[in-house]
Amino acid sequence: MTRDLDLLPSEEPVRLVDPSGTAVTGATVPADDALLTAYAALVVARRLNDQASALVRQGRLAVYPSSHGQEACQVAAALVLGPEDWLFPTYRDTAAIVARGVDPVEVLVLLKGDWHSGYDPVATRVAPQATPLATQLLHAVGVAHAARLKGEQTVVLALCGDGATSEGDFHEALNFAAVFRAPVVFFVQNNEYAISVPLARQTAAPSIAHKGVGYGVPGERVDGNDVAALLTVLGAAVDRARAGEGPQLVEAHTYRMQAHTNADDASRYREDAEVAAWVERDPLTRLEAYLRARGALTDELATSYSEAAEAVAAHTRDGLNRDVEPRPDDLFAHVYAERTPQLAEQAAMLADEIEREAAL
Amino acid sequence: MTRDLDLLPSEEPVRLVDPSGTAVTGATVPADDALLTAYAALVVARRLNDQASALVRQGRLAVYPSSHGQEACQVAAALVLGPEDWLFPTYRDTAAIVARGVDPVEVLVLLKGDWHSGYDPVATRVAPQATPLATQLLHAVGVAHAARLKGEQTVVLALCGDGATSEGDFHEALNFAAVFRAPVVFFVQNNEYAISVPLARQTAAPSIAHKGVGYGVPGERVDGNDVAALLTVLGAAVDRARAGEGPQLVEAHTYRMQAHTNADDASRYREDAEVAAWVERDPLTRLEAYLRARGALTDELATSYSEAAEAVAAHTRDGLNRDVEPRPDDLFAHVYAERTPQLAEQAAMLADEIEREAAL
Amino acid sequence: MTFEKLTMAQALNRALRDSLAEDPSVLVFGEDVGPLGGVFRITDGLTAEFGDDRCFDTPLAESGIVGMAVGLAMNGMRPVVEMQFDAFAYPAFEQVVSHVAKLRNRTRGRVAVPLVIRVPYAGGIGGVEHHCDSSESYYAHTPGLHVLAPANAADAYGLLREAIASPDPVVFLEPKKLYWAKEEVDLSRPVPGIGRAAVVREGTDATLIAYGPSVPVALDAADVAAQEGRSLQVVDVRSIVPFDDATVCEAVRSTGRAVVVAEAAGFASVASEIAARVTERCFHHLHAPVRRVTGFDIPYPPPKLEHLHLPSVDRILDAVDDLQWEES
Amino acid sequence: MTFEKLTMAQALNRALRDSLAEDPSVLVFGEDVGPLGGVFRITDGLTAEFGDDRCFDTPLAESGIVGMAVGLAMNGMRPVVEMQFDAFAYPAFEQVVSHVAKLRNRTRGRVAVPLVIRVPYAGGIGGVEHHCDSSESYYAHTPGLHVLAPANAADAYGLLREAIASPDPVVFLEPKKLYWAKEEVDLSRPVPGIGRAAVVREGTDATLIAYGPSVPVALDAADVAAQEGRSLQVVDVRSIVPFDDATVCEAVRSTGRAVVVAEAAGFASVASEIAARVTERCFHHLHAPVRRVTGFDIPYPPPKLEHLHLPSVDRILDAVDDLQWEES
Ligand SMILES: Cc1ncc(C[n+]2csc(CCOP(=O)(O)OP(=O)(O)O)c2C)c(N)n1
Ligand SMILES: Cc1ncc(C[n+]2csc(CCOP(=O)(O)OP(=O)(O)O)c2C)c(N)n1
Ligand SMILES: [Mg+2]
Ligand SMILES: [Mg+2]
Repeated sequence: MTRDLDLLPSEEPVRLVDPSGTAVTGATVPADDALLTAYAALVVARRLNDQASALVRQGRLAVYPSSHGQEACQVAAALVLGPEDWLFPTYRDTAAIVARGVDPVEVLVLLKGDWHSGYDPVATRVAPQATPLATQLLHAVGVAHAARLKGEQTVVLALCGDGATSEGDFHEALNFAAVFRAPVVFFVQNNEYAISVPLARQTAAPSIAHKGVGYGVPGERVDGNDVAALLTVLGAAVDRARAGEGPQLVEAHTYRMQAHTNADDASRYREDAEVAAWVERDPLTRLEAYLRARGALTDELATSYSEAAEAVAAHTRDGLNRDVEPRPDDLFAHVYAERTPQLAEQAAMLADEIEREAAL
Repeated sequence: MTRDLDLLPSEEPVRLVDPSGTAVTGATVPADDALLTAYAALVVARRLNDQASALVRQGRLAVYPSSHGQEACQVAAALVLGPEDWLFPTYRDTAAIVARGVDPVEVLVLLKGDWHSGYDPVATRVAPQATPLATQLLHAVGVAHAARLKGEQTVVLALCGDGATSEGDFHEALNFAAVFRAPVVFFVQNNEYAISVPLARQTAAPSIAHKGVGYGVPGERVDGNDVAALLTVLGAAVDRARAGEGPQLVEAHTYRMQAHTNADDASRYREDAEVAAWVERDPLTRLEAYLRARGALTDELATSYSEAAEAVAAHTRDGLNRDVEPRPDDLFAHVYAERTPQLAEQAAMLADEIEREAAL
Repeated sequence: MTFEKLTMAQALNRALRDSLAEDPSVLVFGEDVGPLGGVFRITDGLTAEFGDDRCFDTPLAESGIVGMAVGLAMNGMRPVVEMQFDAFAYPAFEQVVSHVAKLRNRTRGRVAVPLVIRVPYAGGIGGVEHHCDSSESYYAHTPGLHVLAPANAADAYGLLREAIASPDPVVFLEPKKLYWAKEEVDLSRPVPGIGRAAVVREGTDATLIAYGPSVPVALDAADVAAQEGRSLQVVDVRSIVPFDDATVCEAVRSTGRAVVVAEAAGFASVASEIAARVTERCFHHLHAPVRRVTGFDIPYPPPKLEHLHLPSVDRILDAVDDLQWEES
Repeated sequence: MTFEKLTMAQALNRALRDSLAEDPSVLVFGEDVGPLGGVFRITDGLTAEFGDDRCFDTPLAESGIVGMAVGLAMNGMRPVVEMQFDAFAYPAFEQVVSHVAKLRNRTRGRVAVPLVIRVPYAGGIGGVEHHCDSSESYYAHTPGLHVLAPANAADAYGLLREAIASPDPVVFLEPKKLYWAKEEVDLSRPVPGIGRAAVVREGTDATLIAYGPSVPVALDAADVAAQEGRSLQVVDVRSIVPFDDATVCEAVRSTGRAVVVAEAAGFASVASEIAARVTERCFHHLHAPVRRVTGFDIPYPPPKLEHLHLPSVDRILDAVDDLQWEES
């Protein structure tokens, strides 16, 4: 009976680089090249989070759930995937989608309010950002199972938060994935809060990673602000899934540095001191320190990364500042492949209203 | 980090008396008195299962999901509870409800088709038999939490099957119970099948009891055909819950000896040989052998138990053979505390139809 | 033309088999649909014939079934899932409403959701609670779904084939009480498609509008009415969404009187919709308000009382009698 | 009489507070309703005042919230649960339909389910998808539930108090877009109870029938119509189930013309029901078919397009114009 123990997570979250930027004794840290790529993406992600938050203040975005502080998770989730793999993000994972290569202006269409989703999920292999919590995990299982049936080597990485693990769909998704050995990596960003609700009110489990064993799914936990550890643990999970060994559950311990969204007031439910303690574990400064100590990250490189991030921010700003003329007929065009007679009637009524309005 | 290991079940299901009726070496078997009470209840449960199945064949019951083979679970679930405790049964747990003291004629109202439920849940402290799988587990948590809020020592024992553990509500119920430390014992009768679907298609977990740790709930497994073990394990779980230490998950390994219901054809999905192997593990013969070997069960006692069981069967038969005149107004009487104008109108229409019909 | 005697259950089984054979992307799954062939045997023999990859049992979780189907559809498959009974589809409600119905629209048509959710539905079979719900109104009210309800074996076959081939999600409601009625059918003969109602009995005095399990009751009512000298037309709606306004309204205009018949509780139901839209469109042709004969606004009754709840021939004829004949 | 300026949000908060203070069996719980006070602050301050046993956060699972509420109600409590947004109540659909609505009936009245499910609902707030659904028709079609939708602060207070005290389960729909409108109200003055509609504006030419977020729009339309010389009566339905046929029909009979206004997609909706039942009951008083001004049969649109979808003053007046004035 070792089988169940194999499925339990390690006693402490996997960590390769400590908060001061020093490699943990005995750790096999990914190569500098890989970490530089990750670092560049981290800088973009952080800049994007700040930019998007600014755009909310400027009224160009309706709302933005920032992943500030969680950028290591965001970046790692994207970097461990190959081009044929699929990513299933939530509303909080804008930075992950951008790290996967999708245009932030398209990603932010949802939060700008022009349409429900802006990018092409099939072309980008990124599902629309999911709002109904945990529902997307089942879609991920379906996409993965389809790939298996077609004999493709696709792996699906599905994201959710700590709060979402309480939903029934989380349970059903892990169970279906395990029973069908679907190549899915379930990646939970445990940022300690679901809006205002702290983890202790969410679960009494020793950890979220402990939820795996109940499905026969190995659970692992990792320092969510250590991109080296994330790349290693998630990378291994992706490899394992690709090799046909089934799904895995990975829990990252991280922290939501800002309020749930700009509409939220975090002072109502948590202390500033708690937030401050996490500043020291920031994923960017940690990796920067590590790479600088190794001499891999030079000032020159750092500047070029910042410039690239600025370019992304500028592109995002420009895109979001452009008003897109809403097309009323869009309301009816995509409900079905062909519009029903009822929708045709309703569209005609609206067109007539608009025409009469214009004639005034 | 021993905490998670404490939550895992024992390596093998707890067994105190082996299939031949011999106490396992070193086992603390419950006292003979308690086991004689259990045995008497087992005899009633078996007889009731047979009687109900016969009533289906005779057209007096619409359907009957028999717990034949699972009687040890049924009986133990009832016997470990005190009068103020609550039982939350499913459609398969008629025998458990009867073992708790409810009149079988009232219990079988559902399957006879007179009404949706026949007994008084508040008076009997037995919830209506639940059909939508796993939904009742959440009600159990609510009842338990209410008791806690009122400062009562009530424990709630909630039953479900192996299949039901796949539903989202199972997940949510265990999680809510754990977070609120509600005094609920979740008792899963793993009878190897959900209708036709074998356990292997239901879950890839090492065992169902392994699902506990993911909620911080201790999981235990027990030989479901060993009433001595069941009384001990469930009894301990009830005591623990009553002491305020929170919920527990208990999985009993048992077997559904008959088809899902009389409407099912088990030959389509399982071999007779598989069923035959379980005959040897029958809960009644095992306990009988144990008690006879100890001299506790005499022929005289056995006869009196059989007679008592016959009396229950006869009472059940008589009750089920009585036709109850359906009362049309019942359709409208209990939808709300007071009927709405709409229902009053509809009831009047029906009454008028019936009157006109009668006048013909 | 090759007529054969088939039950609706057999016709549905044939539709699944033919679709599986024709299109390798079709998958059939759900609870007990594999070796058992489904509790109603609609999937009988499919796992044996097509293998466990094409027709398979899942863990027992309806949200899981529908949610996984969404993902399969996103990645090129055409899932056909079975909900074991009407009321056991409710755990999947969020997946149906928030994803199945909306994913195409959400993605501006980039992601289609060609899946079918088969729901054995409605009552009249002496089933206990949760086994007899008429849940069509929940789906019909949800934009993005097609909702079909066949009333005979030929339609069951033809509509299910079309539903599986459709690029849009379809909730396919199978009237349980009609599963076992044998009919002479020619499956090779096309039936009217999705979005088409059918006049299944001509008549001149009033129009009965029904679908699914209520169609045979309406036809029986028309038989009895004919003996009493009243000529009732019967329209089988077949496709609740999209709704065939043209056929239904033409029928009602031809008689000037209408009764909608449906098993579901009447309040805020498909029957309400039909009554409202027929009235909107045919107001000046109507001699009397459109009447509804529906289930009462109560939970589905236990077996011994269901006959009082279900639309009956007598109740339909009472409603027809109420259509203010004296005034015309 | 003590008038004060309150928003609907404040009135709801007051109702919860007063109910908690008055009856120790009242419990308030859900997602973020504790220290945060709910994302709309409806439960603001309640945990501080009454403690975490009386107003508390739960794990994030709506079926869990409603299912636990059922159990609490079975054991003597009066749970008031919050679904964070309309579309996030769907995971609880099975619990609502199969248990909340049916438990009293199932047990012949031995088990009551005195619970309230509060649902911030409907649109008009620039919310992204899943945050603006008008889900009332799903509940209204489900026998065993009461369904209320206040349109002003006084009704919000009075109806919520009554809902909490009611022995029956209530789905309490709170129009999000009206949360922040300030009104002069006297909370000590009783409002019409559950099951009662209200004529909120007198008028003689036609009747607008609306509820929840559509009531202010209907009132605005009546204002504009008045300037154009047409006198529109406005009925606020308030209680969708039970429905106040008497008040609504008396109103419609008085004008002979009616338009139903509701945000939800029109097909098989509460608006369909109102149109159908008003027609059944007032047919010979009607000069024109009852018109419906509803949301289109589409998923709720993104913020930039929602204004085109929602019933507007102009669309209501167009419908009124259509009521065949020339013929009367
Ligand atoms: C089914 C459902 N219920 C409620 C919500 C409202 N809601 C949006 S985000 C959120 C908190 C989610 O917390 P978590 O899963 O930890 O993710 P995080 O926001 O922290 O990234 C809630 C309750 C929702 N989107 N979906
Ligand atoms: C939500 C829901 N889905 C489906 C069903 C139909 N159904 C009734 S019993 C059953 C199998 C249950 O298996 P299990 O939980 O193992 O209990 P057992 O019948 O073996 O005692 C199924 C699928 C149901 N009752 N409820
Ligand atoms: Mg979180
Ligand atoms: Mg079982």
